[in-house]
Amino acid sequence: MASEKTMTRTIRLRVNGKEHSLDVPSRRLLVDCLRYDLGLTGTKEGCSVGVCGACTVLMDGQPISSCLALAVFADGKEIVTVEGIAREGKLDRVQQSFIDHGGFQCGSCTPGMVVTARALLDANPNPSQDEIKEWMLGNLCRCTGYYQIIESIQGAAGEASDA
Amino acid sequence: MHNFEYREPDTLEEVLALLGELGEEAKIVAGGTALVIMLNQRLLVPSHLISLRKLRDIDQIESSDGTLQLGALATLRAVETSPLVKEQSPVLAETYAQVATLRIRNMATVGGSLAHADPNQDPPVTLMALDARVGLASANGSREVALDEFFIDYYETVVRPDELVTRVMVPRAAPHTGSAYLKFLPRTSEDYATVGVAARVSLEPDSGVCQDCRLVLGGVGATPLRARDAEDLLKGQKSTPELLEAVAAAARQLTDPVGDSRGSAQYKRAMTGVFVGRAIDQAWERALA
Amino acid sequence: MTYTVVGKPLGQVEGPAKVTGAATFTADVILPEMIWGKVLRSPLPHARIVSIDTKAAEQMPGVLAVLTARDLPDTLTGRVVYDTPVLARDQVRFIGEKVAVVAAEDPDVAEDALALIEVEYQELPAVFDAEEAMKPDAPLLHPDYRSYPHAPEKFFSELPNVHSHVTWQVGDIEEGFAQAQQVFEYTFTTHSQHQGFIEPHASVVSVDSEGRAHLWISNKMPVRAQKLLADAVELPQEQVVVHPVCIGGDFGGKGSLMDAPLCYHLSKRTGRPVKMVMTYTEELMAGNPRHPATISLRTGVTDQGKVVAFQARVVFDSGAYAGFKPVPIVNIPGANSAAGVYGTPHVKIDAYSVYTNCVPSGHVRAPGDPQVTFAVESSMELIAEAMGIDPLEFRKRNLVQDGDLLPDGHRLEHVRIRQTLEAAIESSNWGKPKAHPHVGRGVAASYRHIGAGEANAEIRLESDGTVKVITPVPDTGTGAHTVLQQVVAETWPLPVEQVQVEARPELFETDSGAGASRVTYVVGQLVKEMTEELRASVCRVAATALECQAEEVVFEDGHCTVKGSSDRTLTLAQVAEAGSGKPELSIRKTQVNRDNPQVTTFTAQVVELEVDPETGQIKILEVVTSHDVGTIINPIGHRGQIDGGLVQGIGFGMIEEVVMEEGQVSTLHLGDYKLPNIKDIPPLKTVLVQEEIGPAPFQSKAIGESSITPIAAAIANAVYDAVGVRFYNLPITAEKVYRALRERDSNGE
Amino acid sequence: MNFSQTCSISAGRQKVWDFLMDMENVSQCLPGVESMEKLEEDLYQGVYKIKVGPIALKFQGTLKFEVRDEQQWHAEMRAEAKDRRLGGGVRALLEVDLTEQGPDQTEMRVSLESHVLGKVGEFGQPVMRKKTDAILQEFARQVSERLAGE
Repeated sequence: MASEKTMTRTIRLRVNGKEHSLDVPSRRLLVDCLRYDLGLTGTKEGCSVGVCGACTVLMDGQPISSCLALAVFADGKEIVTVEGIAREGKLDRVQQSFIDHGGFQCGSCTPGMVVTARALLDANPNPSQDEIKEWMLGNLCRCTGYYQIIESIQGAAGEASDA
Repeated sequence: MHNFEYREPDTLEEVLALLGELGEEAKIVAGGTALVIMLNQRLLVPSHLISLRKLRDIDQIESSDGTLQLGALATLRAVETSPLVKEQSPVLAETYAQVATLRIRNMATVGGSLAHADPNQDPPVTLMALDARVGLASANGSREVALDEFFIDYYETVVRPDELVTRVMVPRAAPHTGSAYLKFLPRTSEDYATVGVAARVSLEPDSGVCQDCRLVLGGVGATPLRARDAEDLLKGQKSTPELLEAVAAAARQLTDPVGDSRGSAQYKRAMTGVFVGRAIDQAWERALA
Repeated sequence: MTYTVVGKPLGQVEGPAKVTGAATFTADVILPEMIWGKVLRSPLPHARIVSIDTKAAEQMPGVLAVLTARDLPDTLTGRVVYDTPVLARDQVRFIGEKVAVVAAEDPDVAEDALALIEVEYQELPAVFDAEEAMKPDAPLLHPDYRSYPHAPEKFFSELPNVHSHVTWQVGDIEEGFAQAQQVFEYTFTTHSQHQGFIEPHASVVSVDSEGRAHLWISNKMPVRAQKLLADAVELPQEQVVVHPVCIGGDFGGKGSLMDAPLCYHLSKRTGRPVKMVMTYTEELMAGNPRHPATISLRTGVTDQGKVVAFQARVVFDSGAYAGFKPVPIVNIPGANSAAGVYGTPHVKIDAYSVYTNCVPSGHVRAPGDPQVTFAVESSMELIAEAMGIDPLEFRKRNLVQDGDLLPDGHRLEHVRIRQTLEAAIESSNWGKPKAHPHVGRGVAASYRHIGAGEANAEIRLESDGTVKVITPVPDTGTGAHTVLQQVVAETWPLPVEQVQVEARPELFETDSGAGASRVTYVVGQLVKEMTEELRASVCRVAATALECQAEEVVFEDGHCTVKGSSDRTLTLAQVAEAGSGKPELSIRKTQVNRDNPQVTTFTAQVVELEVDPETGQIKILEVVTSHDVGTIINPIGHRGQIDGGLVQGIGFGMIEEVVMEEGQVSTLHLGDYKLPNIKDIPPLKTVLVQEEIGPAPFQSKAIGESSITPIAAAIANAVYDAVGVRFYNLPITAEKVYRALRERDSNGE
Repeated sequence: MNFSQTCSISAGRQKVWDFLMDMENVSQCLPGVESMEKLEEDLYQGVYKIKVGPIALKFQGTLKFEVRDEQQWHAEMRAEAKDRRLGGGVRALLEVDLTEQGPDQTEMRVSLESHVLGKVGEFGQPVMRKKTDAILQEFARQVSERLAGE
């Protein structure tokens, strides 16, 4: 079962606009690669089974669970994490709206929420409440009861990303 | 996760050659949503992963001669949002849209979800009701299998260790046909179905009787179950509450559910009856439209 | 009163860090040379450990240490009673108990090594039900529990496995029943609920060259954690340094050490910093979920519908250890609210906390309250119906009033349950025609104390002119730091930006931390007083510099100015410079509020729902939640507490359950243990019955543990109204409703 | 997890008893037994394979006759085994009771109490339950077929 040597592969990926080339064990999860190989600890690991959404990142623009992806899956891909949402020190509208509307409390679901909400507004700048719920269905929050998250997204709707 | 070797061939031929060479020691990975969890939980300890992620051209969604062709690597999200699928088989788009969450649908693939053969999934139920066929390839050639002969047992299919699911073919429905997939989620709105039922009803336009139908049950057996006895009761008949009750009873008879946190075996069996009736009603209504 | 900063919807001070991913939680701490620990857990509910063979694991490349109980000091740990071994010694008492730990360069390697550890067990008879565990022939889990450190002697019991038996009384229960013409008895049961925080427990320990243990931990009482770790690993308290981190959701569950002692021992052994992060599977099999309870009620009522006697016997399943309970009684204090919002003159409540071979239970938001409120608020309806009285009218006849004594010994002031209840009813569709058959409405009410405890703070004028509050209370997400910022800014007055709040637990020696709905009250009140004191010192320093009397100094836009002469002004930075080195510009205080205030908070909720009689599925159409509130310091945070608690309460009432069969949890990930999601939330009307009366700063009150409590009972009562079936246990799932309907139909016809 | 199966066998009680008391026969009737060797009187060691979809379990361990009570027509066997690849294990107690229904007809009741430990026990319980039930059913079927065929 436990092999003597860990098998590794070299992957090249773009994370938040920056190119990386690194050797990773083939068993390394993308969430661990981002957090520990690249130091991007904004992405959180909650449930480890793709349910809670805390580890959501964008892969080629689409939200995915980085706890269900091996790091090697990201070879040749463009990844955006929560650290890549604000540009040049300026918060994105979604981020500011989450602050203004109480879209988080403890903050552990927030990186996944922000990334998923940004992707929603990029795809659909004026989502209805039902569309927000459908899109955000896979992002669990235990603190807010979601009402203020819906309002945060509504508050950021209407315009494209500031970036 | 245990140690394994990750291979990522560029062509289908190389994948098939590797499969032929490694057989059961290897697992195929596409979207990874099911496999990575099982690896992470150390329920699976393969020596090799053969990734399909570098393959091109088997993620297409096309139509030829009225048959919808879903490439094995098409994501569930791609099927859900495909204008072609929505036009030719709205029920299929509706079904894929009900799988898990957006993230999972962005990752999981058509072929992977069939090969995984979890009896609690949604798409196989509808696909079976639509008379879908599965294309398989190996280094020694290719074959097609009707989906209702595809599943064998929990997480087991007729796919041989050297074979790969390459596509799914969904024939165009006859005129005056309506289909529905109902997913019963009594707990939260994101879950595996306690029961999933797909119904397809084709009507004779003049008499309004059921000419042909399919009734498939998900989550209540080792595989999706095609309720042939129930279908037979419906054929040649008009829908009445009494008939639907008999059809539901025949469908219930077929089930052999596993009790879990989504409901006891008895409850799942009872709910099969309820949702068979509702699915037929909805399919019937759509057939009339 | 009108305020300038209090009452403003300010975003959390931690906001920018949290929305950009910059906020540091324990699992985000990365130290040079850091390694990972993973634990091996018992697969058996009760067994003697015959032997453990770790040789193969130790020899695995990349493994740096493998420890079992034999390698550790023979200590026990816990939040109050120390009854929990760091690693099982000789005996395991639940499935999931820690038996061995491995440290490795990489968490995967540590897991590889776990599989190589061989443990031989000898199975012992086990008991999985608290009532069974109290019977004379039950297997004893802790024969020596009376000798455990901090075991509360006052609450010892002769009953097997009962580690704490607490009685609360008002009046004379015998006398009460003597006055009653009718007596009603009902028994209710509730289940285990996980806190459901998104951040699983994590710990990091780095032992430095002087032997000090640096600790990062997801713990809402870091100063307490310092003491607990010191005791657990036999270090002087000052040798433990707790570093501040954000806490990814607490809900009562994050007050223990979890893996921190193991991190310490591994770090000490290897000379490397060690991180341990629980997986969610570990959370569900060995976290500290809500206590399952059996609640037996006996209620004496007069023919006029007046409740004169109320007796409750509450049995809590503590699981294999009691160490997760943070209160000195080592029991569940919420049991003392079993008599509900009623002013019953004769009350006796007995709460038993019982060891079983199940997952150890802990505190979850409003510990005990949702359990007993489900019981009492269901029983009030049952009694009303039996007596032919409208349930709402029956409640109103018995509501608690000013001057009434609660079972916990509080004589209440400013009681506003009637207004709170009436507001809930008026804002709902109560009494109106129903849109469909199988629609039902239910009401339930509860109260929640405002918590006491010890507060510590430091407040000082910084050289840049900001006023800084330093608190040992970490940010658990409730917005406590923002509230403190607003309290200081309002009190002074200063622009909010000029006030900073920082958590520095390592600067304090004792503190109660966050929890028990206490922070705004005890910390807020202390900080308000200290603000006034610091302001007076600043005035004196400014007066000297401005050559005026201290009383003449006023604050405008963050400057201090001589009253009436706007040209004589200093920035606070200038004052700081002028007062540089003066001790009075930096104040540090401790304040202990031993008792909960006499003013309490009330909640009333009305649920309207529809039942699908074919499937039993419940759809909530509307929830009205009505709260008795004082001044609201931060409306965003205040509302967040109500919304979040409510949805957590709905989860408790109809969705969530840690399912256990013979001690084995079968809901072992969040795909099986379902939390409510964004589509599951009902339309919500929040009613705030506001009056500026409250013990916390600016006449404010607590809100964090209110909305979670009555909702399960309100759902149960609404289901009864909809389809006529009564539930005596939770959660009320579709399947249970379906079965109850079938059963009724087959009996009735 | 507890399971039980009752079946009627077209053979006399003594014949059924003798058949079941031979571990060779038992292992042949139990689907999944890959090997079984005798260590000492009433103690065997063996390998047992079971597949739950993609998850292949290979249990290695012992099987012990704990009770052979011919007076009561009651026997008990205890199995303890481990899967080294997945780090799981199984503990099971199999009880057999025979009731005479006629000179050539016997009712056999087999009941099984089993605990699957480790990962598979944690995550695969519902399906394992189903599988175990199927195995017990198959065991009863095999026994009655073998005896009826003789």
